[in-house]
Amino acid sequence: MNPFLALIGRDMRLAIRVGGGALMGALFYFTVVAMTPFAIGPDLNLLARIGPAILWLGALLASLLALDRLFATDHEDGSLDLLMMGTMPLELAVAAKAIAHWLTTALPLIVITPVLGLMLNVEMSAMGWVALTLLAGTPALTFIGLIGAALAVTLRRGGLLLAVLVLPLTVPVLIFGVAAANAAIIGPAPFGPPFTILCALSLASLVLGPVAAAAALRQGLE
Amino acid sequence: MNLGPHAIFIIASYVVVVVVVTALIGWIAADYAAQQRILRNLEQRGVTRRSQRAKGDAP
Amino acid sequence: MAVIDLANPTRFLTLVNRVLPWLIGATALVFAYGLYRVAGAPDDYQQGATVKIMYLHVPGAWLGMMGWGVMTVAALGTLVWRHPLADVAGKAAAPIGAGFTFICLATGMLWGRPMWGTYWVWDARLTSVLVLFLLYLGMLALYWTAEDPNRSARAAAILALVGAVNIPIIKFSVDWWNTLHQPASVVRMGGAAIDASILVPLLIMALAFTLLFFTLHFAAMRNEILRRRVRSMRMMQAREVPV
Amino acid sequence: MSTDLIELCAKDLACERGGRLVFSGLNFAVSSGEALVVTGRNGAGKSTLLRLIAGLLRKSAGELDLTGGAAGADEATVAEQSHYLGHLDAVKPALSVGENLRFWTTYLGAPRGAPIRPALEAIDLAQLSDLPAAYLSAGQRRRLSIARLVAVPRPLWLLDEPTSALDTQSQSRLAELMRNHRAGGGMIVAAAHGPIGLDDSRELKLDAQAGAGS
Repeated sequence: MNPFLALIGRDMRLAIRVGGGALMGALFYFTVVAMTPFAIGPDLNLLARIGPAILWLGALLASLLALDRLFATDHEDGSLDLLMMGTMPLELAVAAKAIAHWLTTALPLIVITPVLGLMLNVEMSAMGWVALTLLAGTPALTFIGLIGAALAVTLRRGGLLLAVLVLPLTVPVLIFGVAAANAAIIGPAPFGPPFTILCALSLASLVLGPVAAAAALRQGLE
Repeated sequence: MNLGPHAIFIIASYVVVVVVVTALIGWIAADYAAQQRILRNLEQRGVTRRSQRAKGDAP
Repeated sequence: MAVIDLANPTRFLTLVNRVLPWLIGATALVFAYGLYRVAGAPDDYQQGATVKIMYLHVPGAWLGMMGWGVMTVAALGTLVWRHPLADVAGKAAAPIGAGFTFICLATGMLWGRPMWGTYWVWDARLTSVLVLFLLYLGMLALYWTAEDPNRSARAAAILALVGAVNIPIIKFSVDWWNTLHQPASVVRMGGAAIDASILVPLLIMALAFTLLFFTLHFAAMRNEILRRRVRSMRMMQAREVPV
Repeated sequence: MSTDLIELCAKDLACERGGRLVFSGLNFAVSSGEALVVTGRNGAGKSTLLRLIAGLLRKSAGELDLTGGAAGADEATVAEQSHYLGHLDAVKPALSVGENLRFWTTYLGAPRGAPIRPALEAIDLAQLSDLPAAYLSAGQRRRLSIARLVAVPRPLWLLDEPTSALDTQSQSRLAELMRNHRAGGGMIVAAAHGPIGLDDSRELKLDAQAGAGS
């Protein structure tokens, strides 16, 4: 098995085992979305209108907050040094970690989206579309968050600093994500354009994220 | 026993309960088997618990 | 048999191995009889046959609450009486309580669809059960991320106590929140006085659920004791190597 | 390791960290079979030099390159041809001893299916291979970290106080491994305070730059 798959396998095994952070993102997402109506009130048709927005904000926060430990644990136990000395370029190693993180954090999040949609009174048919937009958007969130995680690895105030650093970068993803979701549910507007832009953002971040994160790691390690 | 127009929801509820209960039972049984396997494996390698040696008690 | 001599895990294990088959038998019997009575129970004049969902929904809520009760007693056992098996009991009860709470939520949604036209209505009681479920998820996350059982025991016990104190507060605030925004017509689940022909099957099902809970709980405790035994033997194994 | 003559040479190497000049004007060369022990007081830059050679730090001046070695090794960076054994052991507690070593063996580029058992036997942890690493003592974790050097053949070993946390038996085992490595044409650059079982090694003394430079 080549180093790329070995690293993905290791990270997923670590995430799933006791002490790992596999479902933490999904739990946070469930809690945030389940608690929003306590602020907004139980009015079902209001909830239905802003359902996609709540789901997207929850997904955004959940995938970012779960990222801050991505490099920190490796940095603390010395693995990060060795990851930089592999035969594989650091960019690929960083991408492998992001893919493992996406599989263990963002995927469960997308799987439970339909259940949460029910709580926000979003019809079942629309749930498929919202999940689709999340499926297209979360890679962008993870790979952009990767840059924040790499920057935050050597700084003290890891977690929140990561969110503050990275949230502005994820604004386009949020805009087109919610736009696509709303277009699918309420929308006079067509679903196509915002969705394709969302996919483009994700593909771009697949390249930008690892390159920027690897550079940040090389600079950061003193 | 006629379940009336909403039969689907009644049956679905019972199916949910069956699924959740079997999931709990399955997880507990699998966990039990896994712990037994590891314990047998450890005992095979001659690892003995303090209590077996000193007749004390080690949870 | 005083609780004290249950303190010895080995003796507790032999007790569980002896009692468990009987418990499983009793659970199956009561469930069979309960389902038989439920099948025979009359339909509700308003909801028709969908009232049969109540026989799962209401016991689910009771068992969800009882699960947290068991964890609270276990928490006192850990913090106050220092009972060695207390944390084992608490950790074993968490997933089972969460399971029953999930049953309550799921059947509540499936009951809501025919009655109110949507799967989820922010009804006061259903919402309180939802918050209880969130508490359970927090507890499971706590047990899931802590590797060392002695460290997580104290933290979980404190969370259980804090949770127990907060459940009535949450119940009150959700009720208040619900009446604040209350759209006029929400059918109360289950009328004030339940007729005996519906009440008896409900109590039998509740008993069946309780027996199921304790069967699963004892089995889960047995697993937890074995897991800690594996842990101490692995520590032996690491040390016995001639370093 | 059938490597013909390889040589690591540095010409007036300098390194600055956090605005402080750690060392400058450093010249040394190490070739196959040789060992260089870097000594000096705390803060003299021993670890910094090792991390710089390993490519984990950026040099602020001078030349550093590894020449010769197996065919096609010249474009591989120094990092890809060296092992770095730092103060931290890079061991994941949730993974078992075998899983930890298997991962590093695959990641650091050992040929597919290279057995990890000989490396585990070399550090006498073979019978603990499926024990989670959380249960290991500091010494055992250190030995697991050393196993990585045995499992993946690389010419240059960079050892930062390798004998810390090791008892006498493990130290003699490490000395044995270092002898075999050098006999096979490998090189060792080690930072240490006292003796670490390296016979006939050259010494590179680093005197602390008393705040010289910027």
